[in-house]
Amino acid sequence: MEQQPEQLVFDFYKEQPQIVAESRDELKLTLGSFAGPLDLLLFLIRQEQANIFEIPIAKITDEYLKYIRLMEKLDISVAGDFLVMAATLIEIKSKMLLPREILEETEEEAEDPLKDLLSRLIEYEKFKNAAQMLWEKTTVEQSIFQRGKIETDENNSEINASVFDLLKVFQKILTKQKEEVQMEIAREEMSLADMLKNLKARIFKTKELNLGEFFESLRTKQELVLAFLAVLEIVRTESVKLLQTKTFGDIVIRKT
Amino acid sequence: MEFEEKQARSIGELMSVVEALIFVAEEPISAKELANVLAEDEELVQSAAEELAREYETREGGLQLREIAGGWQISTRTELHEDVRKFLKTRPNSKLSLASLETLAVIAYKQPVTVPEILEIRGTQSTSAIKTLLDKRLIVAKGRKETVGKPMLYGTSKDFLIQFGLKDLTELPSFEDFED
Amino acid sequence: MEFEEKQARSIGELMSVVEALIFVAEEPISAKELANVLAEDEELVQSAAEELAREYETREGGLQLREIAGGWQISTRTELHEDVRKFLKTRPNSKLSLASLETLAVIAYKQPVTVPEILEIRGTQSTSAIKTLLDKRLIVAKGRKETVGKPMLYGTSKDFLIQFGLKDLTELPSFEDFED
Repeated sequence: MEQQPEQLVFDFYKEQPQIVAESRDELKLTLGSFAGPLDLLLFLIRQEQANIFEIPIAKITDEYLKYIRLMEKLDISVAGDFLVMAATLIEIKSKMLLPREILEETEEEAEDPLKDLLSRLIEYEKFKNAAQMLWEKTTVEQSIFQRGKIETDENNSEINASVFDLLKVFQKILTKQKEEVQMEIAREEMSLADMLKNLKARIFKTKELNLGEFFESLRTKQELVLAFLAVLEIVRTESVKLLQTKTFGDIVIRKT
Repeated sequence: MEFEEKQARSIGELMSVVEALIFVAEEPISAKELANVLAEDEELVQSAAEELAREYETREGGLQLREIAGGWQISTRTELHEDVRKFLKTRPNSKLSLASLETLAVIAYKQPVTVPEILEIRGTQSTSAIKTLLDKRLIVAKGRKETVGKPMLYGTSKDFLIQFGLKDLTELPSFEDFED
Repeated sequence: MEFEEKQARSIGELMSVVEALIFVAEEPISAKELANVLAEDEELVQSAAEELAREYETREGGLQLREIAGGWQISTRTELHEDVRKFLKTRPNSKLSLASLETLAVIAYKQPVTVPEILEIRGTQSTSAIKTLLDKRLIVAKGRKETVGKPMLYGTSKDFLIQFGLKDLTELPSFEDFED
């Protein structure tokens, strides 16, 4: 349920999940999107108009399981979290059925899962109310508009990127690269003759070629090796000179 | 900052130049930043902005001047949203899903907080909601927690304050008020 | 345009909404366009805008409302240009292009890395992007790699950490942070 796409228009009140029986013959329900198992549980409790501290746990558990089964039947994938909650509810319910004495004997110091669940529900409901408050605030803010762009806006903004933009951009590059590598594998590999032809064409076109730049433009190790061999070959066979104007400076290949 | 000869501005002149700079700034701008540029006293600038805001209020024109996300900003008045929206051809759109709003509420009140902690409170995975909130720049990473797995800590951003119309985080209603 | 029931706006209301629309418009907006959106009479809108301009004039605030290139526009008052220009100079001017952002991402996640390696990953030349990043001090040279041509190695700088709000590089988010 978590994976549902964001709704474009969303009304906090109108879009509250609803479970409605629609036809008599067939049990057909429409399910709103519950934000999670606690949300569903809270909904069921509120539907019973029960006080959170006096939950009719057996009934609520049955209802909860009914909806889970229904979701499965309707082929709505039930997230694991919903099933975990179902297990918790069943556990609590079965414990409540045991005679009190046995419970007290065996679990005197143990945690009370019901108490745990209740305090989580109470805490969760507060956040749900906070979410509603945020929704109201953003609704008001959406009625307020900023000025249109003015001339001076250009060239006047801070670095408008976060580390997550970096991550996102990097992820995209990697995906693109993977696709390209696959395409490249399909492509025929370059031969020494091709590389020699390529190198000659570039030297004769510009009379001079910066070797560093030439090597940088190559994409694979294989090409780099071929290029190196091609340079040796061309220096041996053609009228070209290798020049380096200063120590560790760029090496330039020049037609003489 | 370099030393600068202070031209004595009258309060009216100060209000004018403050209004101009708030208009030009692309984001809410604080009295401190304004005071720096104008080589004026910060408190004086703040009271000029406040006086200006009152003037906007009294005028009842199409605009309002508000303090938001720690700075001053001019915007249109809420009541005019229908006409403005019609003109801009925008809809009240891309609101957050229930899951995202809940996650945002947890982050706003528990920050800095980790994904496992959010899971514990919401009882469900919040990964896609967190991605959405990061995409919308409503939350930011606030380092890593020194526990097993060093999970990322999240908190709300300046954009959060802007989009929810808050001057700062203390303007959020107290969490205890949400008890039914 | 669709037919619309005309709500009778008072001249004051008309002035307000006209002000709001001029404010949000990206370019000078004509009385005709305004009248269209508001389903009001063009001449009435024009006189509302003129009245508003007079109001701005009398107010002597930081802004002016002018008819320019056949449309109405709000801008800062000419007399305040000196302060406005000074203010704009204090604003950082460092928006990154997508190319620079991509290059920075590769360097951040693959550092130390050479130009040919960045080329290999991005599939395009990054020379000018690298220059930009060096200019903005977001990256620094980290020696040379012991391979053909001894290419320069690049990594992110201390300024990078500050600008992106990171304590150290381990705080960079990883893909695992987003895996369910």
